[in-house]
Amino acid sequence: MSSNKKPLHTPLTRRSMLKASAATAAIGSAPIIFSSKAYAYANEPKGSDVVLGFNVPQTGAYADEGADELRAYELAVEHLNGGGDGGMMSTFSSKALKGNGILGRKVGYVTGDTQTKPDAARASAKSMIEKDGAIMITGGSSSGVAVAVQGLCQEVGVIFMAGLTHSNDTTGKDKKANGFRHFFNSYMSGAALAPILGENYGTDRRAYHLTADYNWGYTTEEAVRTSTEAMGWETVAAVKTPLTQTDFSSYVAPVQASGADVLVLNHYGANMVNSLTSAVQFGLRNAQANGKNFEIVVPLYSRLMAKGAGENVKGIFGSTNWHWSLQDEGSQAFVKSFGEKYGFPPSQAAHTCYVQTLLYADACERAGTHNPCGVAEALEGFEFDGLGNGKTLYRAEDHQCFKDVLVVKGKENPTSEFDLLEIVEVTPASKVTYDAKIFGGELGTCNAG
Amino acid sequence: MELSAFLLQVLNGLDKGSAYALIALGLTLIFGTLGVVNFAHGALFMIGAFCAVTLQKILTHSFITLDETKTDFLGKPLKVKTPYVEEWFGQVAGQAIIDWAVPLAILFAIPVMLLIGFAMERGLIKHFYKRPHADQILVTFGLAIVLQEIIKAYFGANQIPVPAPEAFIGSLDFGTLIGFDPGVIIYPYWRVVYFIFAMIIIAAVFAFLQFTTFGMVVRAGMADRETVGLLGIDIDKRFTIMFGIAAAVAGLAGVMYTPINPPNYHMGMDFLVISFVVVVVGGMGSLGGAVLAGFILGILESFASMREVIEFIPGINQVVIYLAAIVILLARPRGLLGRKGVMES
Amino acid sequence: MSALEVRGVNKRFGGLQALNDVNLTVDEGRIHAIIGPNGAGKSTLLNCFVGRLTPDSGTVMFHGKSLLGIQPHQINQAGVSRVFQTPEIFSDLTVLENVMIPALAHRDGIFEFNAFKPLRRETEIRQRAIDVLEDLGMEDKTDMIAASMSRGDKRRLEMAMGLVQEPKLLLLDEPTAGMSRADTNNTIDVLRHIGDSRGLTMIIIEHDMHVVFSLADRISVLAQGTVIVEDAPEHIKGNVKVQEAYLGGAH
Amino acid sequence: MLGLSRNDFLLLLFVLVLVAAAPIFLNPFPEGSEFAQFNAGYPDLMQRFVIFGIFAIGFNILFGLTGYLSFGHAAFLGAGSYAGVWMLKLLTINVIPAIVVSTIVAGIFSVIIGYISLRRSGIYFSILTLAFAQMSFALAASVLTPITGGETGLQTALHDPRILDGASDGAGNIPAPSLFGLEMKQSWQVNVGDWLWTFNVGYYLSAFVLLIAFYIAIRIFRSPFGMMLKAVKSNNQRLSYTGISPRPYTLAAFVISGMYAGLAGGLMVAMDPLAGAERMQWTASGEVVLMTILGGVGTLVGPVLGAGLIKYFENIFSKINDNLLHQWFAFMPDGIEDFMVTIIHPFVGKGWHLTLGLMFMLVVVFLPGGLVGGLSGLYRRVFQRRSKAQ
Repeated sequence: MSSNKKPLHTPLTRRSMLKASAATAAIGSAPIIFSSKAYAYANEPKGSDVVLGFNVPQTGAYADEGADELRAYELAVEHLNGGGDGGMMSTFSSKALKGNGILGRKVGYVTGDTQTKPDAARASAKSMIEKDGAIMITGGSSSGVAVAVQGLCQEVGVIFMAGLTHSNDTTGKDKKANGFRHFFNSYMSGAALAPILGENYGTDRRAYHLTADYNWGYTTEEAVRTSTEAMGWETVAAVKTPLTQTDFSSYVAPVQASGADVLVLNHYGANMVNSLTSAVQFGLRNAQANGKNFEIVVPLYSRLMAKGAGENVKGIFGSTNWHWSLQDEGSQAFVKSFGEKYGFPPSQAAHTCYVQTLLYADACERAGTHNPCGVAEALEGFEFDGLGNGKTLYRAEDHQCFKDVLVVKGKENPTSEFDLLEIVEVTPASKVTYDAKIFGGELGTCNAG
Repeated sequence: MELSAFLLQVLNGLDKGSAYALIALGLTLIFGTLGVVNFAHGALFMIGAFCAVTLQKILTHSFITLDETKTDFLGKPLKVKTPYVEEWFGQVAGQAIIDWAVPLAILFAIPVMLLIGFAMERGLIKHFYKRPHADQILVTFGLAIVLQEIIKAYFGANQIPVPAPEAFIGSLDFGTLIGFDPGVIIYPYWRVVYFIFAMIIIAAVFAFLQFTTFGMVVRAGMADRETVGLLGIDIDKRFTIMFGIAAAVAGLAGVMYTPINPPNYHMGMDFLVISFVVVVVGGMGSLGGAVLAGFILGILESFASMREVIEFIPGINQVVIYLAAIVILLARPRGLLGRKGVMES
Repeated sequence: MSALEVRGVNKRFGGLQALNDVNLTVDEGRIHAIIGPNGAGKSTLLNCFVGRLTPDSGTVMFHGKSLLGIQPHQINQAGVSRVFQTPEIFSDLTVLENVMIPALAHRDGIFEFNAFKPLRRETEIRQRAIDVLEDLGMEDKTDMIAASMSRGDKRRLEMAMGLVQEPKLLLLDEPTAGMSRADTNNTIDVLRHIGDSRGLTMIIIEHDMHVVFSLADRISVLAQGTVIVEDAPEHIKGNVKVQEAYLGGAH
Repeated sequence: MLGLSRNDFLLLLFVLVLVAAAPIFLNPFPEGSEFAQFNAGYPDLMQRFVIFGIFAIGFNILFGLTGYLSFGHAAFLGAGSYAGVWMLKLLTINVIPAIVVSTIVAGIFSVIIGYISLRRSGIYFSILTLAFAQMSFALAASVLTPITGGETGLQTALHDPRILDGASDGAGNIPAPSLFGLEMKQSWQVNVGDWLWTFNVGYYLSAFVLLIAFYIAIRIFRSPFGMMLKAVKSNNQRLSYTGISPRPYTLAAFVISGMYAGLAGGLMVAMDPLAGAERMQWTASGEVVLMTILGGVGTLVGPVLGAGLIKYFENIFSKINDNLLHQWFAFMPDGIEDFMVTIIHPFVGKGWHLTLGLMFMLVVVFLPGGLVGGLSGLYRRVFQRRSKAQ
């Protein structure tokens, strides 16, 4: 946490209400003012500032991702208020943001701890909305949390800008009119990975899946299976592993004797670090099977995970939403302002959170209001560029961003402690686009509280 | 089911069982000698693991030189870190020392864990000998939270990789030794080391209690504390030392576990619940029971995670330990080798 | 008519034959004392009556119903109450509550979900408990926490807990141990009075011969796990076997 | 009055005033003041105070009275929550069926688990309950996903049948849980000078339920049944020689406390219609143990206070960040200011667990009777000193 003395944070001066109605009884006499329905929508800002709610994991297994997300948010707020070097605001294709806050209001923020638990995340989001008057909630480092908080934002009528959430469900069966996701999803990972895997490993592979036993694991396994089977791979087995598992030896050990020659680890965070560690210990990376080199695949990569797994990630394929080594103008501007402020490059979680904040602010400017329904309208179908992923579309049907997907590989000879992944392929958005209807779900209509 | 698959899971179970047994051993030792239910025991395991992390950090403590020929991610000259150890002992010897950080951490962890154990017992636990078990659970639970939060504040929440020495990377084709095809029963070298290490520690603890005068007094104290006290033997001091030893056993289990799973701050809590189940299944206060139950539950857990078993009973891998605990506790009220009347109301 | 019939009871603890073919008949409405040297098996025998121990062989019949193989609370509900030697009271509760619990058990049976009626509205039970405490001279101690009482008072509380149940058979394990002479005499009077007025059957284990001979209608002498003599008190005093048992046990 | 003694009636009255006026005194600092951060009078937190209060009151009926330490009570809260959401999905968005059914479902669940676990006592009982709860959690988060929504949790959806209300057609919004049309999230706000108070429908419904729960708890504590439970804790063995079978009593206490947990779970989803699996995890069970012990085991109001304190820490203390610290200490010279911030930093914000851990240790070491025990000890000491002086 930075310890600069001038707080970016605005002291909370204003309270708002969810739904006001006429007072029914008078208490006492003199200076009592009953609020009446003076607000057009939930938490409508009345003063000279506007409060955003950053809901990130500060404790629990994803605390480091959460800390990086928070850094990105602080940076975004600084840039929105005209501080710093402006970061990606200068490369962003939309020029609505002027560096004077949002709609002329200074941007303040409050933070909450999701603890990576849906319950706790909802509680902290609720408190930011009810107590601190947050007009938009963003953040999260797991799909369970994103889906839960998105549901809450829909109910109370504020905008939710999802952070790191990769499950198809977030903009699939659990999509909501008030929720928006910039991050990519399992389907896109599968679609982007499959051709690269085919090129490198051939199309007659036999895959063994280990899948974390929860929603994200299911959608990721499904996506990777579908896309690899379509090109000719066979799935030997898919075994579910408990989310709380730490030692994966008994799941990894039988793989080699199963007749498989590829192991797909549908794991994220600590699960992935531990299962990959086990797989490498059991010699799978150097093994031979069916006359081929045995291979390991990790559908969703993050640099922080790669750091946790250390040496083990070398040469292993996966996909990622963004990586700091991208050479486009936007990415470079972001890496520069983040790197100079904090001394290390941002993670993909930080990137998506920064971008989401900018996108929200920009939508407010273009809509000319903070009203969630206006903001949602401005975001729906919005096409933009210059935020690090090339041309991107916020699809109106499911509020999912469509953009290029990176296929990466653990770097064999890293030059620094941050240089853990190398980009193998930038899969164009057109190859990972799907019909919005395939995952079911209903957006409903936007709720302004 | 093939025999090789069966043997493979037995091996895996032994390994998991070793960790359970080592933690449960200390836990049951503390309970048997001091009558204290120590919820901070998992934290001791975690601290042991972080002894290895700390030593690795010390050994790789580096000075920074700027390499003008390369650039970092911001386009500035690359900062190159060189560990002091390499500077002092030369690159080859220095790297070898860093490579052997985990085994070296054993030497580092023993005094650290003993001291932590003594401090815990003298500073906190001894005031709770006469208090209800619920109070002991609560105060040690509080301590466990405090310890893990301190570790998190220093080391962060993510896992920290601590590799085994180069010599132990790779795996043993155990199957070929007993006449199976190659590649059927594979077992990583470090896990073999861990199992052997655990057996040595367990044997040492038993031998210590069985064959030394100190151990005899402690065992007598476990059976009847007051009488031993009446003999004019300062049993309290010995119990303090036993607490230190239990802490050291948990700590060493943690040190050696780091190459198997990169440590993080909540690994102690993850192991705590299971090791309590192990202790209770083995019988509170029974050393042999703890070891036996540790291995049995480890092997059971391994079997339950086999594909064939999960397909037959979905979710069994998630609950097998608890299910076993329920069945054993209902069939054998005092655990496998428990004594009568221990810890009942 | 006999209230309790004990036939051929044996109990071994490892190598020790604690009870060896014990036979005993306790007549209804009588006070039956069991005496004997230390380690003769008196308490073990009592434990066999209340379900704390199960004999290896033999029968214990109470009004024609076996007391073996049923739970302690069922034995109590059949009308057998026991006063323990070392006070087994509810030490966190008040004296009055300690007495009300057995009184409620007597009225309501082994379980009654009586969760909404305030305790203080249980006036009848309360009065009965106070009456018994008054009989034992403890009416001024009703609100004390049981743990804070003297040992003698705890013994009297034990007795109150037994008496309040109006059992058919009361088992007293050294009821006056630890009491002053005055309290002992008072206790004798109370037991005598209850025995006479309610025709209560009692079994008393006692070391204090003053108590035994003031109360007992009949005496069994237990030595080395077996009943060596059973007779009226006046015949016991001069009995050679009894003297042998007491003296012989000493060497 | 109400079948209570004078003191108990005053206690109930005290709790009534406490919960009724909570929106006012939980916001002691004016809006915009430096300490407004410490205000806790917003609906979500106030709802949590009373709901976890109910949970802890129920837990105390088992643990406080019988001494049986369950490490699995969160499972009943979770089971209640799932049942509640299903009622909101299938039956009606009215909260009454959800609350009633969640209590009943938790009751049935606790009969099964209690019947088996109570065959053992002491730590064996604790481990059995822990094992059942961990199994429930693990299965709810994975295999039972179709019923529980898995790790994401179970939520209401647009397409739910809601046979009594009629299903939504897919457009529009998911209806909010309500009491005969009065939505739980509805609030009235009152400004008095710089102060702002929020009176929320959901909160007052929960507070009303808390009062009933508290009233029932008093009746149980003061009943013959309650006395038997205390006797179980005091001397289980003796109770059976007194003609009472302890097991049905402990089972009844277990089921009652399980139903309290289910009631709390039902209220939770009535306030916020989401049930997450981690609600059942052993750490959640540990939390209610901590609440009870922190407040005072076996006391009537202790658990409510303990629940409030822990929830306050979790929601308010955890939000203090360095910026706020700098604001507070801004009046000091720079060096000292930074020093103060550095000292306090590890204990607030994301370090609140550390403070919580330390606080527990201090309470357990120095206040074995919990806060209520400590306060009444203090009161007695002061009172006695005064009476001596007279």
